[in-house]
Amino acid sequence: MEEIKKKELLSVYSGEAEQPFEWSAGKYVSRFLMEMRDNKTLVGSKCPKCNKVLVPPRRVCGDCFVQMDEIVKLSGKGSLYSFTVVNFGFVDPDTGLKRPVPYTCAYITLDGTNCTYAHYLSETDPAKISIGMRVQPVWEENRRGHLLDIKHFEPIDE
Amino acid sequence: MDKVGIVGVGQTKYERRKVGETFFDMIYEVTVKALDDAGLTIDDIDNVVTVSNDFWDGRTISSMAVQDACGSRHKDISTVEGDGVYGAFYGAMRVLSGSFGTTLVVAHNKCSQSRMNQITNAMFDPIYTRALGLDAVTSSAMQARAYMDAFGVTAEQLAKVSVKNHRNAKNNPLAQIALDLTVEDVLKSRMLADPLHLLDASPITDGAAAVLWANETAARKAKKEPVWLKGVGHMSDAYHLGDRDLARSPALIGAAQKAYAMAGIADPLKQLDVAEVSDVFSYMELMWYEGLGFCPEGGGGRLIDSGATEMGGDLPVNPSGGCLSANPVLVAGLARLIECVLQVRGEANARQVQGCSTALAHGINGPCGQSHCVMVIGK
Amino acid sequence: MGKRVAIVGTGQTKGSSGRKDVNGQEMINEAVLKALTDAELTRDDIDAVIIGNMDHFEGINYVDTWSVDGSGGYMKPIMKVTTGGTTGTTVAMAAYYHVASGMFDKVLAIGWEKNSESDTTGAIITAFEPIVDRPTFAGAVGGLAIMANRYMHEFGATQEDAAYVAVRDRRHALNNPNAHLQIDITIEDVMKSPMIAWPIKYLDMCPRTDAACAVIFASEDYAEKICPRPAWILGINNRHNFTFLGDCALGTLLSLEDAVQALYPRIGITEPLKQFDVMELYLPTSFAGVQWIEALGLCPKGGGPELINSGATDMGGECPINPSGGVLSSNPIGATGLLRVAESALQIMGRADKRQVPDAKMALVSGFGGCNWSDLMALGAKKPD
Amino acid sequence: MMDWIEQTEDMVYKGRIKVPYTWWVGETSSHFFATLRDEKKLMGTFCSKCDMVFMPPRKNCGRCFNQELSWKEVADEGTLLTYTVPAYEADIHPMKPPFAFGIIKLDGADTGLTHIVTGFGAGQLKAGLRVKAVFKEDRDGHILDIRHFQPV
Repeated sequence: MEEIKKKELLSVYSGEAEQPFEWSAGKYVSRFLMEMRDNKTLVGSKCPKCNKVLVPPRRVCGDCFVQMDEIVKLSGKGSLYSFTVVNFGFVDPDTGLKRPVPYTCAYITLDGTNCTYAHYLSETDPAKISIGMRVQPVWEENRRGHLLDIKHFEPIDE
Repeated sequence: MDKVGIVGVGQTKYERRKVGETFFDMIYEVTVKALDDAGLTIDDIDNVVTVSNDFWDGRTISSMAVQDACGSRHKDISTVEGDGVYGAFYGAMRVLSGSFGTTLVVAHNKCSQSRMNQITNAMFDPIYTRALGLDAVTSSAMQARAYMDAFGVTAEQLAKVSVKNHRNAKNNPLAQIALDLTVEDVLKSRMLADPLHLLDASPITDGAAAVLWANETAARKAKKEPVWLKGVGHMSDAYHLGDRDLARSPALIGAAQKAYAMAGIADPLKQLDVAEVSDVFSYMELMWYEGLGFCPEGGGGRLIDSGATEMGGDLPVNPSGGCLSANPVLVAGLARLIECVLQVRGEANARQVQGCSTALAHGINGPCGQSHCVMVIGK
Repeated sequence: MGKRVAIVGTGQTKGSSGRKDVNGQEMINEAVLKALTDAELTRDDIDAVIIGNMDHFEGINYVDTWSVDGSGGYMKPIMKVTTGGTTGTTVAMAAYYHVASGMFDKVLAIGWEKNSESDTTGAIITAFEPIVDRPTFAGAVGGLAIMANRYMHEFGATQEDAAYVAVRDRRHALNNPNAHLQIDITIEDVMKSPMIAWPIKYLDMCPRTDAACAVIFASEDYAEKICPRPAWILGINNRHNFTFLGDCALGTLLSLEDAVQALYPRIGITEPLKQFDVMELYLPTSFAGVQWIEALGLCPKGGGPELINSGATDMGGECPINPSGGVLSSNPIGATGLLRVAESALQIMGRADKRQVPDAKMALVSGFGGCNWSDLMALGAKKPD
Repeated sequence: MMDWIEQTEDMVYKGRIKVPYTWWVGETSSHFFATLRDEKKLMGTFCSKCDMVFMPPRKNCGRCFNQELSWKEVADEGTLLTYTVPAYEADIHPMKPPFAFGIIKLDGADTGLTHIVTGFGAGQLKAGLRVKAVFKEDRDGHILDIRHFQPV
């Protein structure tokens, strides 16, 4: 290329552009959200073949490739499987705004299930969190059928 | 080339809004249907190709939504982001490589969940074009205008495609929009972007589809006769609309030439029994007639006038009703291919083209049919 | 049966935190030109183009059609494949199958990303289920931190063990002119760097990189005519096992164990540490560098720290890992897996210059991404039987 | 066994993808936009091997991979190749109707530039119409520094 007169480098910015979506939850996740909203209860789906209970409930057991017909109610209590305390800032793609930090992302093995389930944990000091500790959900007063109908999980003495 | 054939197919009903179903639910449905159709189980499947698009799904690894639903837990798997015919081609290549005896190809989309204008606006480059606000409808309308101007094709001739395909859809229980229309109905329907009316355009559709490829050995285990891959080709034109001669489709000519050479087809109008082409807008079907060599350049309008592409004509095009009757983007290509399979098998019921032994499926990617894939299958 | 396939040319752009001087298509073109030059081929020689990236990092739909000016796809067959972090290896695998099927003889595989164009973590979150996974998920950093924490808990590995990998890969990168990060650091530097997501510190994590990579695959009919010592593809396999984040047991990388079991027996691998001369692994964190080598069978479960600290995976060790500097030194996500393929091919071809592992005859590539998914590709100097 | 399905609502989650993008246009396009902004001139690039002037400009020729393209100014006036008038409103449109999208072959260029056309009378739009760029007063180096094209 011949000499370029202007060495400044320009860009195009997307501004406030966003793409809205209306994602269907499907019957299984709808039931999950309804039970949270109406009954402050967590549910999973049970595989008729391997008997595993998975959260969130879904139509097919990935291991067995069979339909899971049964919805199982859980106590909501569980044990901390792993966690991280998030300190770095990033854009939450659902709002376009920075998600508040620090927060603790906890993977919890809910009693009666064979997988882990991710949510917030109230404690944000890693020194006060230990893998295996018992936790339970803290429910919002006004629930709308959303994952965050559970404010967060909190440690319990058991 | 070794032989690879389709031994199983499955489709959901195509609908405006499947509000109670997720991608996961739809893919499970079509996977089970394709396996049942083939008389095989998930254990007979060696590997999987999924087809989806991150923009339409609102998910940047759109395939993640369906991995468990297509039974891929302990299998090799990959994802094509593009029309289903491309995905099917990749699935066939994976068999031809000798690595696998069977490939399951699945595709899903729920176009009802997003805004078509925004999703298709994002196919235009953000530097020079996106801010202008083009989408699939307006860009295609410019192509339709260029095509009509170049060859004197009329709005009535475009409308005839819509009349034919919506009528064909009446014989397809899975189609979304089946209508008895007149040319006048199409011309009187609401103008979207001149010269395209509402009835020149395909609808917003939710749906999923699956096809199952097998090599000769694996196919023996299936309960149905395979429909073999005879020829395939794909090719892309330039990107910027202004770089292209929008009235012509050289990339389709190139793709078809390759597919025809493999399949031994010299006279497609005579040698093909059915063609399922991507009629996302009515004019496209006429342009693709030309690119596919069904008629000379500029002859698309005269070909539809002749009735040759109607049911009962020399080469029925889109007996399924085509994209104009249901357009789950990307899935549409698999729907085209599946209709070809059903026609070759003689399982197309009320829309069966008698004596069908060779059929052509076609899909497009990018704005205004920038990239084309042509696949010929047969007995 | 299928054709045998080899890599005959590679090209990569230098990794950068922001390539403001080129747009995406132009950056892709840089890598493609380098690959063509490397193979002494022209655009006309290419039979098909395969490209991949992660759509929401650059906000471009239908990247295959958008990129033809740069990719060389004008009036050629083009196809897009994409699977998240594994995209680069997915592109390589698609190129392999394009050639092995007998449908194409010379295929160009392209991976690219301009991570500087968006908020990487924000975009990564959109990869996950929108209703139950996205609200609490903290992107790749968060997910990998969860895995690291569980691994330390189960096997007693320490942050210092992980820091060894952070230092190793950065030191290796000093020999790679294309690496994004060129930093000579110590374990102490890593331990003192800011905690971004417990237990992952700033220097434990890969950077965000702008770069493109192109690799040319050729059939056995052409490979040796194009390249005197092509890198043959010995075997490939992958596992994209899960849909929901909470399903993967996080103390190990199940998908990698599964892929290993499918690949090794097919290509006669019983002692990977001995049989492979070099590895280019998709290790996005230092912790992964300790944990995942166990899944690869280089050591027993829990033996990662001992193997790492023995120096066996350093340059000059028994099986050097990431002579290029790895993902910890450059992470243009859609290109990252393909860079592993390209770097391994350079090792086999004997063209890796200062980072060459002497007489490398067998190399292993891994890819990572999605919902803890894994890809594997083995390359060798000897034409497969 | 599946009674629970009957009693379950079809819930829909209304969300979005809102991630900010900054697309660096690169040296070549920066020159185009800076010249457009500062001098109201439209610069294409010329491939001597293909004997083509590309508009919009590009760094390399996509057809022959020639890397040595040269700058060539093209006119701000040209011929309309094709067009459409959208009959619907959409968030993505830069203005309210009526307006047209058009592909314009600027004098001196061999490829068409896609842009907006306004200021036309009923029945005036047709292929071959001569149109001219209307520039914005406050230009900031963006494709919409050309406000639109209008009939000459």
